[in-house]
Amino acid sequence: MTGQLTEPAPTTTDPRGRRVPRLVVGGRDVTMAAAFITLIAVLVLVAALTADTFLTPTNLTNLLKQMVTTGLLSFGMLVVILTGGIDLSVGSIVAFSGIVTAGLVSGLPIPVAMAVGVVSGIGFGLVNGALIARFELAPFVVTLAALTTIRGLAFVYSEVPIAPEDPGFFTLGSATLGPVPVSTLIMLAVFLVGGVFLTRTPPGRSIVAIGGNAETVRLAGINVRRHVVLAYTISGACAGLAGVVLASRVGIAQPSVGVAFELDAIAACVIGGASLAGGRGSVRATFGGVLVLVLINNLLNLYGVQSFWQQVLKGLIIIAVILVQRTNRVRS
Amino acid sequence: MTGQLTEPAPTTTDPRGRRVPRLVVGGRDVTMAAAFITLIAVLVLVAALTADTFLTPTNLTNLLKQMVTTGLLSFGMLVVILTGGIDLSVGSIVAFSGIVTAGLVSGLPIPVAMAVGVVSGIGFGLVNGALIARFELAPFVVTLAALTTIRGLAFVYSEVPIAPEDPGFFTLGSATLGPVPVSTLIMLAVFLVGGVFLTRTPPGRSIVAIGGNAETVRLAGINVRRHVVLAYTISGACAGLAGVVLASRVGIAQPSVGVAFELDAIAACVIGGASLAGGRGSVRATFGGVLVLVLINNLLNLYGVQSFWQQVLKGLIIIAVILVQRTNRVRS
Amino acid sequence: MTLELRGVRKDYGGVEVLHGVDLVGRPGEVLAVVGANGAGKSTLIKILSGAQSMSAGEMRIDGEAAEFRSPHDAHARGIRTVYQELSIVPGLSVTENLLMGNFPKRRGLIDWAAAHARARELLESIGFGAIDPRTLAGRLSVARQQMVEIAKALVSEPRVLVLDEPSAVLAGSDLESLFALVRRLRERGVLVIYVSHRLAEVMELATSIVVVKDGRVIATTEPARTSESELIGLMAGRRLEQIYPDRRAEPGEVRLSVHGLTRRGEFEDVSFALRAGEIVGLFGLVGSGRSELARCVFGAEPATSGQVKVAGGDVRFRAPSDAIAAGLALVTEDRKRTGLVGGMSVLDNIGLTTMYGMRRGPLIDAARRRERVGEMIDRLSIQPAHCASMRVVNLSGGNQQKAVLAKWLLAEPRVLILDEPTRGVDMSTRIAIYRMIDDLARDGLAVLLISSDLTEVLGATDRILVMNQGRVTGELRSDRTTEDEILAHAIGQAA
Amino acid sequence: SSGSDDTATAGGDGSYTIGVANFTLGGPYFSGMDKAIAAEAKKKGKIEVISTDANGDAAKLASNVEDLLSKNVDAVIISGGPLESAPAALNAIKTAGKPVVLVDRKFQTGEYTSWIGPDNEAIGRQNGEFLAQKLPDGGKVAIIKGGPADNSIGLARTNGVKSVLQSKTGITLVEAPDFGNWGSDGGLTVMESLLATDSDLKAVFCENDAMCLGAQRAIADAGKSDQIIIAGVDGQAEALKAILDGTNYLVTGLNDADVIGAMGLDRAVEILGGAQVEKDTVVPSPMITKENAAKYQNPDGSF
Ligand SMILES: Nc1ncnc2c1ncn2[C@@H]1O[C@H](COP(=O)(O)OP(=O)(O)OP(=O)(O)O)[C@@H](O)[C@H]1O
Ligand SMILES: Nc1ncnc2c1ncn2[C@@H]1O[C@H](COP(=O)(O)OP(=O)(O)OP(=O)(O)O)[C@@H](O)[C@H]1O
Ligand SMILES: [Mg+2]
Ligand SMILES: [Mg+2]
Repeated sequence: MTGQLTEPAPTTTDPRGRRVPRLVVGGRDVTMAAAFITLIAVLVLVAALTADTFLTPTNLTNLLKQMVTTGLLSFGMLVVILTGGIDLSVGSIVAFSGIVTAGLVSGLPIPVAMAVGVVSGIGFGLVNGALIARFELAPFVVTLAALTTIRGLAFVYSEVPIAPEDPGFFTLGSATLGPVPVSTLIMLAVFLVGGVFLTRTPPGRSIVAIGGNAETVRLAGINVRRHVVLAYTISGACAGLAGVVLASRVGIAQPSVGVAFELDAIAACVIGGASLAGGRGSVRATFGGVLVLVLINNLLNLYGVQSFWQQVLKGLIIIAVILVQRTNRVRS
Repeated sequence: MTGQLTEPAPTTTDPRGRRVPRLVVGGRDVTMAAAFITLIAVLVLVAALTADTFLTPTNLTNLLKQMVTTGLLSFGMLVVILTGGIDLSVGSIVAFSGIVTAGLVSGLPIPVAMAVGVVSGIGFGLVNGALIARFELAPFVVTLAALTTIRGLAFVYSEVPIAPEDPGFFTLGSATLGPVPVSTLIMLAVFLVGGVFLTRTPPGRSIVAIGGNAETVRLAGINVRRHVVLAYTISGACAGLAGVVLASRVGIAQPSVGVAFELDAIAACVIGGASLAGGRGSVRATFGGVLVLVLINNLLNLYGVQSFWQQVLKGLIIIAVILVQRTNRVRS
Repeated sequence: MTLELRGVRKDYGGVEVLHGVDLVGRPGEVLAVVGANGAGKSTLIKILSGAQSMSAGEMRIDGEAAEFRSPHDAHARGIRTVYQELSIVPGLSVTENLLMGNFPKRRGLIDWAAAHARARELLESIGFGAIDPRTLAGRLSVARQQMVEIAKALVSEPRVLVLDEPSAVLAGSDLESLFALVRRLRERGVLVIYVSHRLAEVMELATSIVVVKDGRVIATTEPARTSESELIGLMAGRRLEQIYPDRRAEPGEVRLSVHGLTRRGEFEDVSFALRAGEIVGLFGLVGSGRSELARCVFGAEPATSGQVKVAGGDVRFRAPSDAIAAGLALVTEDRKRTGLVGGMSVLDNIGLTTMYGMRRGPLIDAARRRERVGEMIDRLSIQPAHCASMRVVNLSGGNQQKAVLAKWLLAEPRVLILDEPTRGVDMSTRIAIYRMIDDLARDGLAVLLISSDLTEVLGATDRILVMNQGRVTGELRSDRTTEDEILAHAIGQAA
Repeated sequence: SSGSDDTATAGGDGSYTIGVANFTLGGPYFSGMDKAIAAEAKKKGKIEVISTDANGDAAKLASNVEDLLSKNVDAVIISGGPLESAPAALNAIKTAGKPVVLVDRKFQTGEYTSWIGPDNEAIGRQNGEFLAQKLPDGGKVAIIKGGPADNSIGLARTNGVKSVLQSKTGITLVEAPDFGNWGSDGGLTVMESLLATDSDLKAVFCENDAMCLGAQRAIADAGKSDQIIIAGVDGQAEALKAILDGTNYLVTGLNDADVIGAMGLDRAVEILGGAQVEKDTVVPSPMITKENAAKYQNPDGSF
């Protein structure tokens, strides 16, 4: 045959020719994953050794509860980011879905009210996606406009917070299965199903491929627009679900909730190695990113770091984490 | 000659083959500019005809004043967006620079204190740029972390607002030259100088080229990193300046000011046709984008639209504007 | 100046791709570097131009040791490079792409009038005067963009000009301009290092030829002392008797017919038919509208008027998916931009078109897909054999091209449109591709082969359509025509 | 406050850890409250305070309370800002069997041990009466709200003002369509818009002093300082100064974070000491005008 060289052995170089040691297990390159798991393990270890309250059951349950909203939003965000887009409207959708659900609880059965909340998220996602895919508008601006509009609509629906009386409303947010909150299980289910969706179904693979090269995908006979709409719809659905769960957990729905939630969700994806240019990102690593963010918050609280210093440190830690991530990143 | 088709006549097609009428004046394609100027003219006309207070001197002066902060931030943002980056930290820099300036006024001469404010912005911009260029980190996450950290630092510097006694502190923000506020003139000067910088100086052109294809620029022997750092530094400087001007105008510096300012700045750039992928964007059109945003806000207020309906409408109008923009956009 | 490489080695993270290369180039020489895909030519060139560092060995300029730490160092020594991948900035004007980093200035600011004038002067001086320096580079055809790249390298009067496959996207008079340019540079005493898979032009232009195989120089020769077939033999490491398979076409029923198809501004009133078992060539000069025609037939762009019929029935392809459903496949001319999803695995890429059809419940039938893709990898001998889970960008150019082919073959098309399928592909891979097209046609596939390579069009097809300025100007039998006749149609001067 | 410090408790020697859950520290009033609590704890000695900030996010407040409970605090003080209620946080505290003291904000639902705070509607009414008295001939009074619309602290203040002024003949109310976001910069822009639409304003009421200070600048810039009087709420240092200096800033209603914060901590300690305490304590909000402003200026105050 031709003078083709054999494929590189388990090492690779970064653009300036430095070596990055690689870890290959069962034919898969797990360098990134290993580095990331190490990072989380170190965080947990440091936490366990330095904050004696860290490993208490209460605190662990807290951790599980605290990752629900960011987790749900991050999965939806990942799907959108994979297409090369971004969804800034999720925080507003959380508010809208929560307030609508809380508002409907008095008239409708609770599950129906909650379903309406999720469906409202789906609806907003559909509109976002349609505008972006059909008219080829910049996702950043469309979802930024949606952020504003949907927030306004949440207030139009109710200017004041709504606290349903029915204790059934709180179940979703506060029930536990053994030591694990049901809401956490729901989020884990989303990640599991979502992982299978993205890696093993045609629409999931199409979404990843679109972020890599949309024109190639279109020429391969796949309807790019429909899949872009699907991605934003998934993000909307996740945000709608997050809104319902959050309202149920807090016990009261506020139209002003969820400001800047999108930033944490995006941060989780990027900490997990997703590229905002699309086409690269992993469900597992995004989950890792969520863990990292929640751990940072929890630790800063456990150490009793002063609020403003918390902000200072949180920013610095995120930089440190992505720096560590970077030295382990495989560049293409 | 070859069978080469002649270069496209003054029409072009969008990807789906529809024609877009083009307007060529003196060899320059001014389709976009014409459409945009029409858009703004229509907005102004509608305003003048429907809101009788629109053309009053007070309101016109308001407009001039209210575009200063968004204007300054948008120019800096444009420079960063041209490189293919984004700067989410500008709102926090506004807060930091303002509170530091106000804090220093009691001990230092006012111009020196203000210079320190601007320099603090430059410093943050430098750090952002260095992290992004040197370590090749995602601009979104670096500046998101900076947003958090710098906001924290502003509160660390002073948790409470600072209101300098010295009336000289207010001059910058409230002085006028004839009917035009000095602060507006400063912003216009930034746009003018910035326009010349981006179109007629080698570093400006390098910044635009980097957003188009960084590798090419590197191969042309231009130091890409240094120019990326320069871009973030310019954004930081603009934000620092905006912080000083805002504090001087309000007369009180607050550590909590500037939340979500980055979103308006980004929106202005994109409404002006800038591409978040980098390499495309114009100073004039960005100024147009600022005008559009300020006009929308002003009009909604003049009409007395209720706050949350304002949000709803603002989002919808932005979508409408970029839809109009899009039909006039020349795709490459 | 004399440029000398001694024992140059290069490894990418432990895998050595150059194993001690020696090379000497002298002023006024055209040094051709040939070799199979992945032999290491581009790597060699990147070392010469400072874009990559060598792991061992040395470089000497006029006898003195030199070390390049960046492209800037190479520029400073008068070495300029045109890389294999296009690297213009599409959003900037031609002038700006040319003069980037050294604009004429007046009072500290860029003097644009002077800059455009200088760019125009430069383009004219090297025979590329047809390019308007004020247009956005991204609006130019790929060929013109390539010419801009070449002009860019000549801005600062280099002493060494390195060209990595400059002709891959050129044809016709553009190619002639390039050749003339190379000759003029040689006369001026410039050392030109020229990488190409087109051996005919190598034989025509080169003063000496270096053959690279598996990261080693295995022969240094001159056009006068060798032949194309010898070179091919050296590169492939075995003798190759025949490049094009014998065609004995017995066309079957009409598979695809096009009637008066027009897309305003691109092509007009095009009619032709493709029959089962037939390979039809579509020749034309760059910009004659062939690719647009192919994309339009495939439903990727709407037509202004005209019809496409499949198996007799009228069809209207609104999107490529409609065309695929009707049995069409299109291998596009630019694999990087329209053929592959670079960041995804070979498996994902080859399985892209067929993924929806290969389901078990909502999931992709992973086992079946792996098996079918594996068969394709075998059949097209995509190297390395275990590449299914590799990212497709890590394949060499020729193998990437095969991956694109595999993707479409897996869809089992009845009509296959190939747009420049052998661009940048080495000779042995080409031969494999010609074999395969031939085999498929024998099994009843209808093939439309778009190519700018006259010998290829003549050798690999049964029938040739020629396009000129968006119109079909000739239809010729491959076994009864000549290169001159085809060219005459292509430039619209046939009797 | 009672000297329950020395009383031996179930915990032992009177040393306690008290968690503070702030809904937000992003406003001077709220950060002043947080500091006042810490200062009071320091003054008492043996009391450790752990403070958290939810950054204006109700869910994070719940998480923070959970984090505090993980750290086994003896009691929780919630500074709920504009929150209407925090059922989950209150439930968690209840489940953990700890006392909870609300400062400033009284929650509409849920069980709490004790509340100490102002009567926002009363402050508003107070301002309304003052303005009515200053505008015997009537005129246009503008209202600048902080927002967002679900902020019921602001709502209570505005309702207070309105309830008084609506019934006064000759007075028309102009509500600014846009919110001032509780900051001076917001107050400034909203006022500018108001001045453009209604040039004949006689007075302006803002839901807090920070916005008033911004509005005052806008009025000064427009050269209408002689025409428009200003009324605010809170007792922010800069506002007191402006009132004292005899500017058109005439009145504010004291909402003293220092006092409320200190009382909140004392209340928590009393409860831990086993004392029977009043459930709801309204801290009076005296009206501050030029006559009495000097008395309330506190150079050491955190707000
Ligand atoms: N950045 C890289 N990392 C790892 N391997 C690389 C890299 N660049 C090139 N290679 C490998 O080095 C070998 C030589 O590649 P090179 O691009 O020099 O080939 P070439 O002779 O120019 O081939 P072609 O004719 O296809 O352009 C190939 O096997 C390729 O896979
Ligand atoms: N991506 C593009 N952007 C702008 N113009 C283009 C682009 N692709 C093709 N064109 C222009 O469209 C016209 C027709 O090009 P087309 O690719 O159909 O011709 P072709 O005969 O296939 O030539 P080629 O050999 O370049 O593929 C040419 O003038 C070309 O410059
Ligand atoms: Mg090569
Ligand atoms: Mg073509």
